[in-house]
Amino acid sequence: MNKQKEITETIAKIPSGATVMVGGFGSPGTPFTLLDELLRQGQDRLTLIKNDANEPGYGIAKLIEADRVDTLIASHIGLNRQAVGRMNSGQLRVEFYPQGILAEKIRTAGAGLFGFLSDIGIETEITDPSQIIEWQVDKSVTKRKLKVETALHADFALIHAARADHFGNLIYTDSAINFNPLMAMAAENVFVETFDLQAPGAFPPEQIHTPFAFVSTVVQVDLSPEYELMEHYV
Amino acid sequence: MNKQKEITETIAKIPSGATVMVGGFGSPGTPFTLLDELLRQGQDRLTLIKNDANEPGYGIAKLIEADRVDTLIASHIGLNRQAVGRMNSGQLRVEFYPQGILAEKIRTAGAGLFGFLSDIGIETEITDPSQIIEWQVDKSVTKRKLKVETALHADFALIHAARADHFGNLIYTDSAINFNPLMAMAAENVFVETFDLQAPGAFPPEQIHTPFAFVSTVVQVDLSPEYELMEHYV
Amino acid sequence: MSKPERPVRTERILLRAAQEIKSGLVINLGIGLPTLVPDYLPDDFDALIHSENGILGCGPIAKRAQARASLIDAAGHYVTLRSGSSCFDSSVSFSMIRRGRIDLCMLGAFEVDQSGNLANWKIPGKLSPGIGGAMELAQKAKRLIVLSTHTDKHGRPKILERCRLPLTAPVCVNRIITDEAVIDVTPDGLLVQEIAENISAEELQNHTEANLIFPKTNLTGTSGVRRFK
Amino acid sequence: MSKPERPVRTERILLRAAQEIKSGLVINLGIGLPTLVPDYLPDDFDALIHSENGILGCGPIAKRAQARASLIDAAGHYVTLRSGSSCFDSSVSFSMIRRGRIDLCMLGAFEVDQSGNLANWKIPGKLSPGIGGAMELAQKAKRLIVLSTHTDKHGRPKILERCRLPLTAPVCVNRIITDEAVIDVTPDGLLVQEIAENISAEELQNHTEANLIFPKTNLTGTSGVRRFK
Repeated sequence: MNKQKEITETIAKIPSGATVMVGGFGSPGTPFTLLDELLRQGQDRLTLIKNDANEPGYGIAKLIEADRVDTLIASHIGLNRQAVGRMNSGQLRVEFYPQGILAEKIRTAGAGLFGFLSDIGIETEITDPSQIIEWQVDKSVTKRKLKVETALHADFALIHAARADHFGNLIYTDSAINFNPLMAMAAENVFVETFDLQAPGAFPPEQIHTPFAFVSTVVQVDLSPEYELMEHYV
Repeated sequence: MNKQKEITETIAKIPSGATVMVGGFGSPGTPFTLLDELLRQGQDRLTLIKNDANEPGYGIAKLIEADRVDTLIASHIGLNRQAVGRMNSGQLRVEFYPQGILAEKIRTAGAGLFGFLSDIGIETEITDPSQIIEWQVDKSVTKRKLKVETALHADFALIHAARADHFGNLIYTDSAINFNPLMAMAAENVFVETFDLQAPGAFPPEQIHTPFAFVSTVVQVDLSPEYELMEHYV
Repeated sequence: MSKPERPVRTERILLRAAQEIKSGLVINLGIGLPTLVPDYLPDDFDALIHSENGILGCGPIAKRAQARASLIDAAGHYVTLRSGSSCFDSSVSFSMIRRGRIDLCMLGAFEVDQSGNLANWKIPGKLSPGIGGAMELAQKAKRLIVLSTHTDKHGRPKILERCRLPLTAPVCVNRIITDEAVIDVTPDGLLVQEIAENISAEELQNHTEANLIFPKTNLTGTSGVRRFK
Repeated sequence: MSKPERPVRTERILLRAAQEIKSGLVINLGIGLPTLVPDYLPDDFDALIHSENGILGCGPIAKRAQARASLIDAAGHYVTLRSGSSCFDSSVSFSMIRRGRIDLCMLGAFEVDQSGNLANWKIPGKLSPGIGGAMELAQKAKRLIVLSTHTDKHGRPKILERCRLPLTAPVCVNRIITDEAVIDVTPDGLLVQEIAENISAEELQNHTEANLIFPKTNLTGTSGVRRFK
């Protein structure tokens, strides 16, 4: 039941061509060390699912810049001009979803469900008529036009947790929670990095954000400069 | 921003005929004091949404026994023979859902969505062909048969929290979490009882289960025998 | 672990069921016989028990002095929490189930049949207290074992050719453990893996509506079939 | 609150926008002008700011010594947390939005039109960095106020008869605050509520593609319209 492993063998399980969910909204919650190891090992043709593209030189931006990413599924990549440039030049395929819809599509996979019905963006260019159903959602006589959003699955999730135990129970903090608990539920194999790895029993049961049943592997990592304040924002 | 109110005026906002979500799985998480005040005030023709019917003489069982409940939407009422008897004799209308589907229908309302696609119970008697759609949920060529489950809404939710602050931030504990955070998101008006009411700032931000934006009113209640061990189970 | 006196048929099922629980598996134990299985595990056993009302890591049933009013399992027992446990809401609990994170689930049965169909939630006109977590557990656990007496209290078979009661889930059962046998549901039918030591293969078939397959032997022989107490 | 020097047009919008923020409202402030509004609130103001990356109760932008690397708002600023704040995952954050728990949202605009349509996420062929939280905020906030300069940097109107860019959401804007006017979207069209003191009604209409309605008066008069600095 001890899920702690070395980073090299953990990341080596990810093959080229894999679909990988990556936690984080901007820097907070981004698993920088796991991503650096993925960069080092050389897997390519990746499909990444992350809210954003990080900022140039950080996190998944490094993988994009090294031509290792075919497709990025995201909500907004405005803080990464290089990724926008690659998208515009056709080097990087990007699929955008509204941020909460992206979150919910991931959660839907994590909940073992197949899709959900939403009215977000239904009258905008992001919706195709083929995605619409008419359904009676309440006791009113008329049916309502709704968009079917399907679950978003992944082979792997790379997660940054503030604290973890050896069973794989996870606690996040601050705005570094974001997509991490959702992706930890959704992906088939869930690899977690943390600075703070403890013995089971260290956390009060109702404060655990991700229960261990969802987690495959926990890697202990060191605090490196990427996790510290980004000087250009201070 | 202080949402603390007296119990009488709080429960008085619930009219007869209202749809009321009630937290709790069995006793833990059941808002016994709010329910007793609802019993005292006399509202009737209620539709209650709770996982179960509590046990005879406890919680919503008292409302059922006092003929104040028209419809109960639940998952399992096996621990309450009187409620089963009333259901069988036609005095009480009961709608059953699989437990996790009930939870998810409530969460769907809380997430501002309209429904979800599931395969649970799809080949059993709980599914009517009219609830089935065929949808292409992944990149396979064939569509998949799925059941559309619609969101479950309520005018009111009665919630038991282990701890709360005056803003309405809530923390639950043990197996008393259950449906409470989901119902707190879903209902239009959310009334919370707690033994332990604190000033804002008392709780670490990432340990709050229900952020205050979902909560209407917090009522401080006293520990009464219903919240203690049930002797017949010890 | 100390446990109350139980009927021999019950004891036999529980003893055999306990052998299915391997270290590291996430397990859900349904109401009835399954919740009693932990009594037959070694005291130091590393069981990871999920309770669908929102617990991962249930410990043994609580003694009075340990019991907390806010902490019950899905069967309504006051329980303890083991080290590394967590508590969460019902949507997370059933996400865990539907997402396939329950490695092993044990459920009781009214009826089970040769296709692995299970009926355990409703007897029309007699018993219909609701669905509870049974449908999601039956449909989504990675491995589902039914624990049941081989025949009902009137001596009638519970293992049928085809369930007659409303199904909990179709084609979901992997193994059936009774007081008379351990039977696997296979694409070819019901394969007897073990027979209780006090019973013959013929008796077993007589107590079973569905046809049983006995490995490497015929109906009256028992070679290749392990005996259990 | 101390704040950096800003252009007069910007200051005027922000000062007026700050007046919209009432105590007790849950507020979301979009990237651009809206995130600057708190600089124009009294220091002791009881604002309840939601940031869609998962914070309810953002405090002021963090000074260097206070900043935590794990704590940014949706605009990417290091922020502080006020007393009673909470942090949560993205699904809870957008549940709050879609469930209608954001009382007031302020967003920037490329274009806004007389029906209350908003375009602020994409300029085809020029700018399409993604959707972010804008669609859900625009569609679901209880009250949506657009903050924008009245004309773009080339002096062209941004308040149009009909948006030409891809919409963020249709019929979602309640009020438009610019450096020249405060305008409400009503069933009858765009109703001017306030005009900046340095501008005439005629000038305002000339800077606006859509027809403006001036209360109790005609296009050249301004009685019934409050003046603001």
